[in-house]
Amino acid sequence: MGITPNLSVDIAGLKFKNPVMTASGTFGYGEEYSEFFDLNKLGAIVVKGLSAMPKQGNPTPRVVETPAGMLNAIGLQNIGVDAFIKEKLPFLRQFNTPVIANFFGDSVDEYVEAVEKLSSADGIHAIEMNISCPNKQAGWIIFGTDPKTMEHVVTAVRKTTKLPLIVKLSPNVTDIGFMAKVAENAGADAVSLINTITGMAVDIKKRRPILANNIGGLSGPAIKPVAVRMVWEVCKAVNIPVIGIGGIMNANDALEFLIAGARAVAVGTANFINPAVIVEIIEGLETFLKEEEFSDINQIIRSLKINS
Amino acid sequence: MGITPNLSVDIAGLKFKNPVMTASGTFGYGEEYSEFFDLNKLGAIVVKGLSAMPKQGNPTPRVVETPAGMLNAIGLQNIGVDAFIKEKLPFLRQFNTPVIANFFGDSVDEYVEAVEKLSSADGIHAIEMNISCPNKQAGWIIFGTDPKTMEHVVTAVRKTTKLPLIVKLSPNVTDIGFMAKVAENAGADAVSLINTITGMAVDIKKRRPILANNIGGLSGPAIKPVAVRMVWEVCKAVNIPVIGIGGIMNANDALEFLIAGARAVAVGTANFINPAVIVEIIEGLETFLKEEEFSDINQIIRSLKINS
Amino acid sequence: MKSSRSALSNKYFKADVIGNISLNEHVKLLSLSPLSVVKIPEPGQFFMLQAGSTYDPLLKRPFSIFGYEDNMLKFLYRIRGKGTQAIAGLKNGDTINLIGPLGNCYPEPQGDFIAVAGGIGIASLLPFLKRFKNRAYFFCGARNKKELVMFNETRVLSKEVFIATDDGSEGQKGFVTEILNDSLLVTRYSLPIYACGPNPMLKELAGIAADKGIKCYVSLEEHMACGVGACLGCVIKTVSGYKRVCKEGSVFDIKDIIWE
Amino acid sequence: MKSSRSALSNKYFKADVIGNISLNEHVKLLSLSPLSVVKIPEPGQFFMLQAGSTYDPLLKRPFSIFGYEDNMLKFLYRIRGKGTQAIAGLKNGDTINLIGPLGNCYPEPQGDFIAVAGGIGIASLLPFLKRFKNRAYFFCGARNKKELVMFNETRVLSKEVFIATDDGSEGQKGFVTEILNDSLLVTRYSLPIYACGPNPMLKELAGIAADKGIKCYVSLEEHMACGVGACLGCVIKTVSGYKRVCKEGSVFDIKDIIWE
Ligand SMILES: Cc1cc2nc3c(=O)[nH]c(=O)nc-3n(C[C@H](O)[C@H](O)[C@H](O)COP(=O)(O)OP(=O)(O)OC[C@H]3O[C@@H](n4cnc5c(N)ncnc54)[C@H](O)[C@@H]3O)c2cc1C
Ligand SMILES: Cc1cc2nc3c(=O)[nH]c(=O)nc-3n(C[C@H](O)[C@H](O)[C@H](O)COP(=O)(O)OP(=O)(O)OC[C@H]3O[C@@H](n4cnc5c(N)ncnc54)[C@H](O)[C@@H]3O)c2cc1C
Ligand SMILES: Cc1cc2nc3c(=O)[nH]c(=O)nc-3n(C[C@H](O)[C@H](O)[C@H](O)COP(=O)(O)O)c2cc1C
Ligand SMILES: Cc1cc2nc3c(=O)[nH]c(=O)nc-3n(C[C@H](O)[C@H](O)[C@H](O)COP(=O)(O)O)c2cc1C
Ligand code: FES
Ligand code: FES
Repeated sequence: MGITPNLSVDIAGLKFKNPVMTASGTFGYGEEYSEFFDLNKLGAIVVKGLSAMPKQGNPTPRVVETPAGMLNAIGLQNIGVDAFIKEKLPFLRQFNTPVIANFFGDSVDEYVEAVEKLSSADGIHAIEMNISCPNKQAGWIIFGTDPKTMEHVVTAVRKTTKLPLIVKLSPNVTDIGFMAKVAENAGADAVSLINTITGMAVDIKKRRPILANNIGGLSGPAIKPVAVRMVWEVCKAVNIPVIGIGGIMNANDALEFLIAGARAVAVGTANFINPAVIVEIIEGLETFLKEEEFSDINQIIRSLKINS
Repeated sequence: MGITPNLSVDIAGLKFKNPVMTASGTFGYGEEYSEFFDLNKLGAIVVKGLSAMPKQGNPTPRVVETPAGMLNAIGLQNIGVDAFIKEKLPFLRQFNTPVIANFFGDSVDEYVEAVEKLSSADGIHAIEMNISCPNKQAGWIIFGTDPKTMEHVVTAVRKTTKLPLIVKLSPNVTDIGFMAKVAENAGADAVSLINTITGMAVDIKKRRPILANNIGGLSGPAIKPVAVRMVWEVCKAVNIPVIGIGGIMNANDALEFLIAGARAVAVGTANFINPAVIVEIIEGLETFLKEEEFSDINQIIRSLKINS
Repeated sequence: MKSSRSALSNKYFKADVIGNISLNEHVKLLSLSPLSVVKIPEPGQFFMLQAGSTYDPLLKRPFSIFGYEDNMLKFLYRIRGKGTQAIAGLKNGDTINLIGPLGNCYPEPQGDFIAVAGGIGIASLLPFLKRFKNRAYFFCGARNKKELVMFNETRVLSKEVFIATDDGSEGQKGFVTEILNDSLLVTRYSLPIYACGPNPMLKELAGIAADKGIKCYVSLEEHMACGVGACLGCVIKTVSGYKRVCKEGSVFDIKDIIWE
Repeated sequence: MKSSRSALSNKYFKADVIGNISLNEHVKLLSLSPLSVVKIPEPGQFFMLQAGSTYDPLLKRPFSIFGYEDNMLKFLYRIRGKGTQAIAGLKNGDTINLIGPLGNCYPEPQGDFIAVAGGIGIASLLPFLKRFKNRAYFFCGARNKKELVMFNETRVLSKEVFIATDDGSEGQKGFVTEILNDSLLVTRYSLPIYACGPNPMLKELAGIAADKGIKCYVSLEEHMACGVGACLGCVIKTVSGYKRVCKEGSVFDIKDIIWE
């Protein structure tokens, strides 16, 4: 019981000191939370979604709380890859923590352009591809909800970069296991899931959607059961590592994902409620392993026994 | 302000005294809740899902609470259509409230068989078809998640009955508007949505899914934003009436659905927390209409103004 | 979740908290004063209690009626997860709503009987002992002395009290079913058994009852959503198929139960 | 959501409730005693306060620092929805966690100044009046006399107090911006304005400030998720693009704001 259990995991050739990362868009570019804890403690930092060009985002309201969750429609506001590399990456390079650049585009070309820029930068260890955004060249269909469109864009990105490529799956699909398989076949080194579930909240007095963007993405504890189920389905469908995301608020939640098959987890909305929650989760994992007498986190990953 | 506003709505040729019904599976066959309020007050009673033959259902645990929601895996336990007609329907006929028989099958034939029996019974005003169940004749694919399978079974049921046919859509799909359209084209008189979202909860000590069935359906306030969004999408896609379901706990929640386009709503999980919640919701709708100075509920149905 | 008056009835009602005291580290006693007329509960019945005032926790929680005198309802409960934590936080003057009385009740015993409580199972059995004063041989199991609650009350109400604790800090060391199994009350007098407690204890009892051919009624627990028989969430397997613990139970004849 | 010690810092900390008193039907004053050393807040800064102890409500709620003396933090708040309801339910001895101080602060005034508070906006401005005692002409708007809080305090701290209520039950009848617009302080002396209040009031002020060519700083409100600049949820439109209310604000030069 005295021995410190191993928390490190390998994903796509990278070693993470522990399996807990930040979820894109909930941790800025890391600076904001460095006041609250030592970013060296993180398994990885996944930064706010980047595009080739800066993006303004949506008008407000951009966020609204819902029961045990929140909707957001930030509209992917970001400073663009160039400014990120110049202004934010130097800060992140100080830490002994892998940096994962989340990125997106509204056309295949824009994805490729973003990746080209990211690939030549120093200090980016992996890239995470957000495909939950519309394709302006194909009637604004969401990349991540159509297998063909998704295959196309993942293939294009794969060709462009040697960086470990994580494809972040959308939950707004019929068969997420199949979508994961498509990503795997198109060259993804890992998949992460879930992104937010599309939702809406209505102001009944004004009889308008509360969010300026009408619809938004649901995150937080409310979606955890859906996320765990999807992670489990994806783990059965693919051979590449899976990063579990969705409503993780504490170590026990993280353990649900790990046991269901995730090699690592990312924590999003919980950061807003407790800016140092990730530190607590990492500590909690260690405590759990000790109490249950495991010496290595890899012993519990994918250890789920199915009821028959 | 003194005048009582009209709450009645028409769906598929039926008149409902108000737009609030029970959601299938959360109100038994009505008896249990008749101790708590006068069932005459209901817009309609939708009974627990029926199959041609009785069904045992799943082992326990069948329910588990999640943040602002619950997962259930009852396994569609029911007494079968025959016993329902003989033992339960006479009780329901006492009330001046339309009875909607929810039903399902695990093959097209079983759907048809159930509908044949239901169609000849006295006192059933409409039928609601649960398509969120697997097709044993097609690799256990869920009827409601595959357009072809769904079209086939809805068409078969449509041919079998003259009763108003409501198709209850599964939310576990990429494009629910499209699925609604398929149901409409196959002859549905109305659609209802959403059924539960598939989820999972893990017992981290036992490293097993908590539900004996491993996965279950998420319901309750947690899913409301997703349900409202889907109802809105479906209302844009079809011309038949839409019944909104998912996380409705009070009149304000019901109003979100009505404003988004639902002609009526059904209340599920909320019954468990407050056995007379539907009475409160009906009263709350009336109060809202008075306060906002509407004389008819139909004035607010589908009155959503979209932010541009 | 406030409720309008028109939604209330004699089985769904509001009550003011008039006491919520700790009996030990984990167990509290909640006293409620209903704001309207309530159906009188029978020993073995239960209520669904509101836990917290938001959607998390969402569902009501089932608790056996522990006391019902002078239009006051009492519940004895053990703090487990977030629902019981919310209830433990109730203060005098708070109002909650509840559903009940629900479920069946312990059948009336003919003559003397054995009552077996494991842990918080005492909550369900104490009103039964009270109803049939001085007719019970009461067997009580607990982890340790500290966890034994209602010690004096049961002594006054029973013919005799037998205690077993896991660590021997009170009564005999071991499981309550062990002392029961050896008791003359069972082996010689074949008194009927009424029991409430954790499942492993009840399973043991099922064996004893079958072995000795004596009647045994047990109050079962299952995860519940509605508490009124509507959701089919709380079933247990019996020789005649699944039965709802909240409706056909929670008290069952132990010989009907099929244990997993 | 309890927090382990290792997660705490001087900007994320726990505090004990040592007072939570009602000033009128809707407004309460919360006093907290932090359990560790806290960064000293400046007038205009805010904290994110835990609301309830479950996932519903989920997010923390932003509140301006109202008082910070003797290592005690005070917040003046209006009960609105479920978050403020949960906070209103806090009792002495309860512990909550909070993040802060956050955001920028009111820039230091040169000489005398005008302060304009609408409704609960007083919460943000009172510590500013205190810091620059006897230099403020304080304009205060409220629905009616009952809703006016901190009446005596502002009188002691300001050079002069002007009051407007919607119904005329105290001070002048009308909007506070109306009396301000006519005031010599604005028209003749062009004193800078510091304001906090509802958006319609601030929009009016924007017009007055532009008209009269005087400096005006306002503290803005937006729905917030993180409060620390990470989520980009709380932006407002400015002449130089979207700015985060929680980070670049909440205090802005009013001429930079683009009103919708
Ligand atoms: C008929 C009946 C009578 C009961 N009487 C009492 C009593 O008098 N005193 C007492 O202390 N306890 C009693 N229980 C058990 C009590 O209901 C649970 O301890 C309580 O629901 C736990 O809630 P929680 O949120 O604190 O725990 P959690 O474990 O967080 O609960 C999570 C979910 O599981 C359910 N759950 C957890 N444990 C149980 C359980 N043992 N039985 C049923 N559901 C459970 C909860 O209701 C909730 O939905 C009774 C249970 C039943 C079925
Ligand atoms: C920087 C700042 C300082 C503030 N200072 C104070 C103060 O000192 N005293 C005070 O009474 N109020 C203050 N407010 C407003 C206060 O935060 C809201 O009244 C409160 O969040 C409402 O929460 P609720 O759950 O009760 O209301 P609900 O309407 O139920 O809240 C739903 C959601 O909307 C958000 N929300 C609602 N109204 C506002 C609002 N006006 N501003 C921001 N978010 C809102 C909530 O945070 C929550 O996420 C301040 C707001 C900001 C941004
Ligand atoms: C405010 C906010 C902004 C987000 N921005 C992004 C983003 O830029 N790119 C992305 O891939 N996911 C984004 N997400 C999704 C999260 O990374 C995560 O997948 C989702 O929130 C579910 O996890 P959670 O429940 O822990 O928050 C965002 C989520 C939130 C709440
Ligand atoms: C315990 C339970 C049993 C259910 N059984 C059925 C069923 O038999 N047939 C069906 O179509 N839907 C069934 N549902 C789904 C509900 O009718 C409803 O669509 C869903 O719960 C969402 O609504 P809610 O959030 O208001 O509960 C069931 C839901 C629950 C919680
Ligand atoms: S709890 Fe719903 S049927 Fe028993
Ligand atoms: S609230 Fe998150 S950036 Fe301001």
